[in-house]
Amino acid sequence: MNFWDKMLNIDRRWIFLAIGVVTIIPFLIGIGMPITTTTEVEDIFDFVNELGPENAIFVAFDFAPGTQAECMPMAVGVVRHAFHNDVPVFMTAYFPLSHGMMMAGFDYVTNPSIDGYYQVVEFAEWAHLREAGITTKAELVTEWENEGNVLPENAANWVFEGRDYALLGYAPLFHLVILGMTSSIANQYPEDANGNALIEMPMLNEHKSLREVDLALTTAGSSACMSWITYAREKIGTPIAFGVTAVMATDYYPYIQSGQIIGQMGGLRGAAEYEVLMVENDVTESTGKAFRGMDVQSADHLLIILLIIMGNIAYFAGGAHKRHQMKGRG
Amino acid sequence: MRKDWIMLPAVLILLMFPALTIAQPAEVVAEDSVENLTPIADSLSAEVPEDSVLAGGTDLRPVGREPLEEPGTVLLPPGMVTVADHPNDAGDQLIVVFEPSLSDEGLFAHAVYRREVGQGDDAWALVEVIPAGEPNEFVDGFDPDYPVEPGVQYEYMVAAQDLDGNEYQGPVSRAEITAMGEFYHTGKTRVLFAGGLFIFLIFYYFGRAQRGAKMYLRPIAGIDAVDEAIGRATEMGKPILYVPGLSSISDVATIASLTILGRVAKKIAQYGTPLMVPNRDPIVYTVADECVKQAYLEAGRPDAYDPDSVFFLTTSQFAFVAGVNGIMMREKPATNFYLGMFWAESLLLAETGSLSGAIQIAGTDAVTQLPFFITTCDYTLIGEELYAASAYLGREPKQIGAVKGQDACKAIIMGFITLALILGILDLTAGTHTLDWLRQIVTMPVVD
Amino acid sequence: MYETIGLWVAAFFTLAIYSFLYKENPIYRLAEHLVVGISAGYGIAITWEITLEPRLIQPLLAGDNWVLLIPALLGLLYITRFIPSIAWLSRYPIAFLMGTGMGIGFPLTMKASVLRQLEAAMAPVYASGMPWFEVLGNLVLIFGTLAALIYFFFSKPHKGLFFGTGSKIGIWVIMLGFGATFGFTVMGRISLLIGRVQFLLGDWLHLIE
Amino acid sequence: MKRTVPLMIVMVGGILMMIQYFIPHQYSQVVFDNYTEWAPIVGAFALLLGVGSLTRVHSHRIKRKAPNWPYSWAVLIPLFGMPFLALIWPESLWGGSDSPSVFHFLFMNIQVPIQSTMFSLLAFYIASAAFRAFRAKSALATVLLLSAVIVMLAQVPIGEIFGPWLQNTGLWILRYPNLAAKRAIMLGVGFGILATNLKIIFGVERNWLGGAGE
Repeated sequence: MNFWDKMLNIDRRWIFLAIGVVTIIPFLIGIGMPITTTTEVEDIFDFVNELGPENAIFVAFDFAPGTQAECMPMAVGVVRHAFHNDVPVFMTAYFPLSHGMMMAGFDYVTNPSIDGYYQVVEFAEWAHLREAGITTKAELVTEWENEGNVLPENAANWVFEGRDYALLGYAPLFHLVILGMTSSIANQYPEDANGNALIEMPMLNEHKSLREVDLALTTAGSSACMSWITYAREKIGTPIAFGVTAVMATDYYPYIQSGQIIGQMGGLRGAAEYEVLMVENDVTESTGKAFRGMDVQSADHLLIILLIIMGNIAYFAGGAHKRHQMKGRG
Repeated sequence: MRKDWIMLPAVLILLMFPALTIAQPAEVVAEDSVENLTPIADSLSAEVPEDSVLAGGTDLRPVGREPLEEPGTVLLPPGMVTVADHPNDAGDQLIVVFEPSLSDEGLFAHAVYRREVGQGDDAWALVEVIPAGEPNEFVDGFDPDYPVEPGVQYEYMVAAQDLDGNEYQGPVSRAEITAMGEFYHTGKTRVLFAGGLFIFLIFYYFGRAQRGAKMYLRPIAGIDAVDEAIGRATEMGKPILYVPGLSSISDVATIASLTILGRVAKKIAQYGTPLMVPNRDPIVYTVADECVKQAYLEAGRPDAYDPDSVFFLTTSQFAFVAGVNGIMMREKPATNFYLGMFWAESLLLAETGSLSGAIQIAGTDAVTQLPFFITTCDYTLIGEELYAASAYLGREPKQIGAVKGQDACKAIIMGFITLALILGILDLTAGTHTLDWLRQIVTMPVVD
Repeated sequence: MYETIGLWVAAFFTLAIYSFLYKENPIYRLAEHLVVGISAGYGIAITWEITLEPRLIQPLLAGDNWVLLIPALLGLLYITRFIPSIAWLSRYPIAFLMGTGMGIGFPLTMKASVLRQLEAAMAPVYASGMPWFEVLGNLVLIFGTLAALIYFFFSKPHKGLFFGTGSKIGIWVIMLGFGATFGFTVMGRISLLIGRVQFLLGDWLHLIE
Repeated sequence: MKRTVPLMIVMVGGILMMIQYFIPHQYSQVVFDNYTEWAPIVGAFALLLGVGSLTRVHSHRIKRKAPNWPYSWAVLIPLFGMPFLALIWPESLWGGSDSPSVFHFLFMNIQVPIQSTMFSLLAFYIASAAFRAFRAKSALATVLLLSAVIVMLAQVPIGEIFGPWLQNTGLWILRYPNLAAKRAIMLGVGFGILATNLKIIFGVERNWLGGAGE
């Protein structure tokens, strides 16, 4: 066993340690290298940015906890963006476990401990305003504040359940649910995840089916996202945007070119681009988790490329390739 | 093979599509199918109740009950409404066209109301609000709260709204036709043809294969290496490891892998080399066991079959990998086969295998795992090559027929792309528009 | 208090999983088993609450939807899988869902993933004002798709200009594509690690923002 | 009864649904609407399969005192405890940070971290494989690794120190050669899946019947 072989047979826990160290250090230093944006993400951002209170979007949480690190920042980014522009957001979940992810994602946008959060007004709390016929966002905010409610200092705005958002959640055989929602959302979800009747919601009365919805963003860690193309886009032409894990992102480029999806956020990088676009356009004041992760991503990529190069040098210089050869190889 | 002429008519049928497209102007409503409506009354008096507007769920202000006092701001009421049946629906949509208000100034929107014939004034339902300046035509029936029922006769009335929300109502028009459902969706003809052609091709080749026709399949590199790899293991006197993937029996990759396992095991039985087949799925385990036993029997060495060679490890993904890696480090097999469906664990298996110095042959249809196999293994069957390899080795009509049928479909696709390339160049040089014509063949509008 | 305990428990289990990198150990095994039980238990609770209760039990109790008993009975046949003598009955619900699911999917997949993709593959190579790299890209796109299809064509030997050269170009294009997948997969796996480190250093230890 | 009826169900159901796609008429719509109402109910029961086999495997282990049997309690207790909690305390299902509940706690603080961390282990394994296994053994593997390195650098901000060409090349690979390869694979795999669906619908492929006795 020569030097190179010894190097190749190093206990892999040393490599684990190296990755661990390289992942932690950049976090503590915090460089904040700039990120350029790509058209795939800009297209989604611009699309959402054009929307207003008269529109509505779907944000589908179609991932399980395993891939939340990648998918959550995308979904959270788009929900924030929509809330900023007063665009009503329907939220759904493809798997039982993604139901929990939806709740966690919503909690992240509306949690008072995070600056720039959106202060929730629950459906029952503003029932009297609804009954009085006040349903537009601007009027609601005025009336609500006239009643003595004060927006906390670190909050960005109020969001009214049923006016600005509806948590629809999980339903089994979700592709059929998508198909059903092309004719009526309330038929598929008589109640939302909090037990509120959907037909009483102003946002539902303005957007009764997927036909009246302007965009569906699906954030997925599996091919679940394809259901939105097959069952919504191909049936009634709903514009679809993808936010998928990096592992799957390369597979969906054909759908961007064919125009079946308006754009795609691929992995943490895609989410970071969206965060950058939001800051550039004054939607949020600071970037989020995805952008902060990109420094580490840089460091880890460099390390892995280095490992590949070193490994190959050791392999070829040490002559391991000669011992491991079959006759027929060209 | 000579009978590939079957492709010719198939392509010809596809080429007939543009002709079909020209023959049936899809969404255009023919003049004569639109019945003119008879006005019932110039009923400006038909008051619209306030709540029906609210129930309609729009942002608009409540309807003013009286026209404004000041003259000059009064809008001209819209005119008559014509209704046509919407094609390709379940009898739940109507195409509604109305004559808009002639007023330009102060016009905010048109509100369209509908009720069943014979209902009173309080039955008017607001079905659509069309902002001024937008087309005076829409499809009625999309609102799940006010569905259009097939066979029911409706009356329509349009009102012009000014900026203050006052309405100026036009005449009530009775639709002479009712919504009807159709038995064939004309917008889906291309899908029907494509689907039909696909079904035909698959079953045509399937039938031929079953009747025992000889069909050519090209050799696949990884498969040629199998013999050599087995020979090498025999020379070294070391065992062979075969992992039939981690998925269930319903996975196509698993089925393909088990077919290959049968062939490999037969060879191994002839050489008398030890074999190890760890399993993650209990059902796959039983099938794999059966498969190997059968192979030893076919090779004429049932005595050499070791019942412990095929075994069940555990269902947990990472525990399975840990188990297999342990075997690799202990037994140091000379050759590792990873054929079937793999997930994230592919990396771990192939890494340990390459460190143990084994020859590795992998194959999967999981695209995300293929790069790892290609860089760590000596031979990799990429995607469909795995299916083809199992058909090639197994010579089972079911599999060969499927491979040939899919090849025929790929040939059609390739034909289209090649033609598109040629026509594209022609268009560039001659300035014609032939590519658009070709694209028409497969282009479909988004239809419900 | 509730949140603090939660953070510590979550951090404990995160570290329990990472302990596997050093060596397999009982705490890792405990975590591994817990996750199986909790996710199945969560699935049952959600399915009951969202499907069975509102879509089956409530309509049945309301008394006017007796027809829903048919899918309910069909669904209950799944349980026969655990009674060997009548296990074959469990094929009925499987057959129902599989057959109809595939029937629905067939034309839609044909449309969304075959015809639409074919249409997009026949894009023009050049339009006025296109930069050179896009034209080159379009050429790569058309020839690459064609060549990769040739590689996966099994009815002809890979010989001659069309099939021989075509399949060679095809495998190169496929390798470039796999390279992209490789790079993105590495990126994805690291992102997941970053997510956990952000949790440990940020949410739990408050070392970073 | 044991094989023929299921095969008939698959065939009738499959063909019916295929034809339904082409018929917009209200009768066909009624069939479809009923189906979308029934299917989730049938599908919901499929969960029982998973629960049943988990219960069986782990109760056997406990009974036989198989190796590591005490861990089986860690599967069984939450498996039945979670639904029980939800049943006696339905609100807890939707608990948030402001409404503490055991159910929510177990999901957010045990399930989510464990599952996320399990997947993140792969980052370590990839690093180890990068050093010890990813080899440029052939021209093709070299192309693959080169393309991978370019894409990896182009995707992170630090890649920009090499100049804009790197990022452009990375994006170019993604948008053209990658697209071509993936489209070809997709069409091929798409045909494969469609053919398999057909074979199952028409009863040619019967493997799915397996595992339930004869």
